[in-house]
Amino acid sequence: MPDDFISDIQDQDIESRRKAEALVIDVDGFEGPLDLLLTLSRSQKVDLRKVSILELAEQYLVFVEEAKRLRIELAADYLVMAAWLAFLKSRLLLPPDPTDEGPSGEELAAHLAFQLERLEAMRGAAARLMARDQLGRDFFARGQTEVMTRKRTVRYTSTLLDLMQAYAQTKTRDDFEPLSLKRGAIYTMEQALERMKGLIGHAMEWGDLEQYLPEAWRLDPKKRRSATASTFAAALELVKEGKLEIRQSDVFAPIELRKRKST
Amino acid sequence: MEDEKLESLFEAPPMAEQERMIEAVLFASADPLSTAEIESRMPHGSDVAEAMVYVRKRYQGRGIELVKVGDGWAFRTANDLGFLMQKEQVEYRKLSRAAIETLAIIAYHQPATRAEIEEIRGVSVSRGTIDMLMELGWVKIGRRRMTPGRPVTFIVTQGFLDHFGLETSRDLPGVKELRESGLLDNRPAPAVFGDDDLGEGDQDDMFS
Amino acid sequence: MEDEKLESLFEAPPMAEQERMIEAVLFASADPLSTAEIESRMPHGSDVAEAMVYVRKRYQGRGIELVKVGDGWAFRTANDLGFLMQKEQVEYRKLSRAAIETLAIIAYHQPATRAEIEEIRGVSVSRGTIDMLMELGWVKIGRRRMTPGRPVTFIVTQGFLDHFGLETSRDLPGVKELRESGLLDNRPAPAVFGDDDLGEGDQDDMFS
Repeated sequence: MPDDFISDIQDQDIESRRKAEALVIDVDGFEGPLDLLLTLSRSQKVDLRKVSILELAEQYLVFVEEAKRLRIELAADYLVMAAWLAFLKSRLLLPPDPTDEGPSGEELAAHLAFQLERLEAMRGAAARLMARDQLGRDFFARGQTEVMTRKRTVRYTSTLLDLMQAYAQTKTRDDFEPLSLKRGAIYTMEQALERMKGLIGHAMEWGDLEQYLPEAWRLDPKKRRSATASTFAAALELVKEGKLEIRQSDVFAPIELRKRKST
Repeated sequence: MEDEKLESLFEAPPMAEQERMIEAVLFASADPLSTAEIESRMPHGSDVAEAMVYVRKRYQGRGIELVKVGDGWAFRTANDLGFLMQKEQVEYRKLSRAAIETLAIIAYHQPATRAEIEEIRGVSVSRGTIDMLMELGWVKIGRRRMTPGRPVTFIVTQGFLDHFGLETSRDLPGVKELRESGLLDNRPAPAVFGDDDLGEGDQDDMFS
Repeated sequence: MEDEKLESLFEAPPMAEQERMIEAVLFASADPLSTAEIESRMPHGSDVAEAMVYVRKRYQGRGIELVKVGDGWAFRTANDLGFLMQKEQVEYRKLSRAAIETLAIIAYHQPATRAEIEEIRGVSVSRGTIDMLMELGWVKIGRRRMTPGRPVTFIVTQGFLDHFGLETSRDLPGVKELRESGLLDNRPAPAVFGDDDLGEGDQDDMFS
């Protein structure tokens, strides 16, 4: 008896695990979060118009949790949808806040229901379209071209696609070289190292890393970011070489540098 | 006076003769020809539109039928006889689900922008999907939408209608019901603060 | 008993139906078909020889006629209507790369001078290329540019818009949209571009 009981539990366990995994592994088979929601909504076995969005949000969040637990990596848009559904859920559950502007939870839920219904409708339409009789499969065009006279005119068949591709190619030629121009916003570590080597000779006192950034790189956020990273890397390099000391008093506090006192 | 003379010189052939001519012209072309194209080949004074009615009637229920495709006309074998033409069948590359859905969305919602297609499918349109539909000759670029950014729109082609045996895109299966139930409306999402931004952090924003 | 049942299961279609089938088969076939070949495609028990007599009679005097070609049968347009088919004799060709690029640049940058086209393409534009585009009726001369030398500019025509299925030249998708639709993928390595262009001469490249 106990044996049976244990094996029973194991069976159940395996089965439920398989179920969960099957759902999650299938994530590759879904065409995005809306598609997944549509699939989940079918489990409610009601007309799409009557689907409970709250329940659906719940199911989706469980799904995402389960995927996390199994360490399945979900694409970003699945997580974005999860965040949105969590938000929607809270709106649907909490009493409406009169000071809150924007659409109500019901409005948002109604739109989601509309999106699901529309996606399903387009799926159906696509299937009906493909089920139609098709040229070259079910009905046919004239199989023979007529050659009756020898008069020839040349007709050029270049399409808009050809035209666009041609243009794209001429533009791509321009685009290729400028890739190096884009490096304009990148301050290399070599540059930083060069600059630091010239400056550290005078750094007798602790000084903020920021002041080592070149003038021109301090204002533009992108440039500043690149220069900060390179200067920091260069500083580490110099510390390794024994030429510099580095310290930071606290997390996110300024990083400070000074010349290493010769021993 | 001059005109009258010219007129009589180029008197239109009798209707029966016009029918024969239309048969011949359409028969020689594998692609649909527009009424204007047919007219340009017919003798001066022909009434293509009228002759077409007779020709169409003549071929009704035959093995070859006259079908209307967009603003063009073509002879096609009758749909119920496809089984005889196994040798002529063309192998079409099997379309992906994404491609089929994208095609359907363009057909039912046209003109449709890329953003609208993505909104409906809830997933981004992969590179090459629209490209492929254009290469198949089923989708082409329509007018730009007069909204900010003036996005390009996509519409289906006569080749699409021809391939699926549709006279116009109003004959798409179920299009009337879909329209009536509001499922073809372009209903924008209710705007929630920051809702749109959730996914798309722009690089430039990140750094400022 | 068994045999009789089988027989009735595969009963030959009525003669009128056989006629329809023959019409469709001959219409769709790329080559003339012999009686035996037609028979092999038809349902069991069909009498092709007899049906053919009816089909032939039906099309007598029409714009399309059933004719014997060698030992096969084929539909042909009636001999007396050959004059309608002259326009059918069209040779289809793609534009050369030099021509399509030049055309694309004019379309995207119009009005464009020859010097501007050359600047964008990075190679000189032969006289013949622009002449050909003008002959095709896709490009015409615009206003002169009010700069030293008052160079001629080129613009695209209504004929161009018609051919490429555009409402206006503003409907051309931008570079960003081209990239999004994947049209900038599959691009050859830059080195290949360079080499290619160096070799491209004047006139000759038009039809390459």
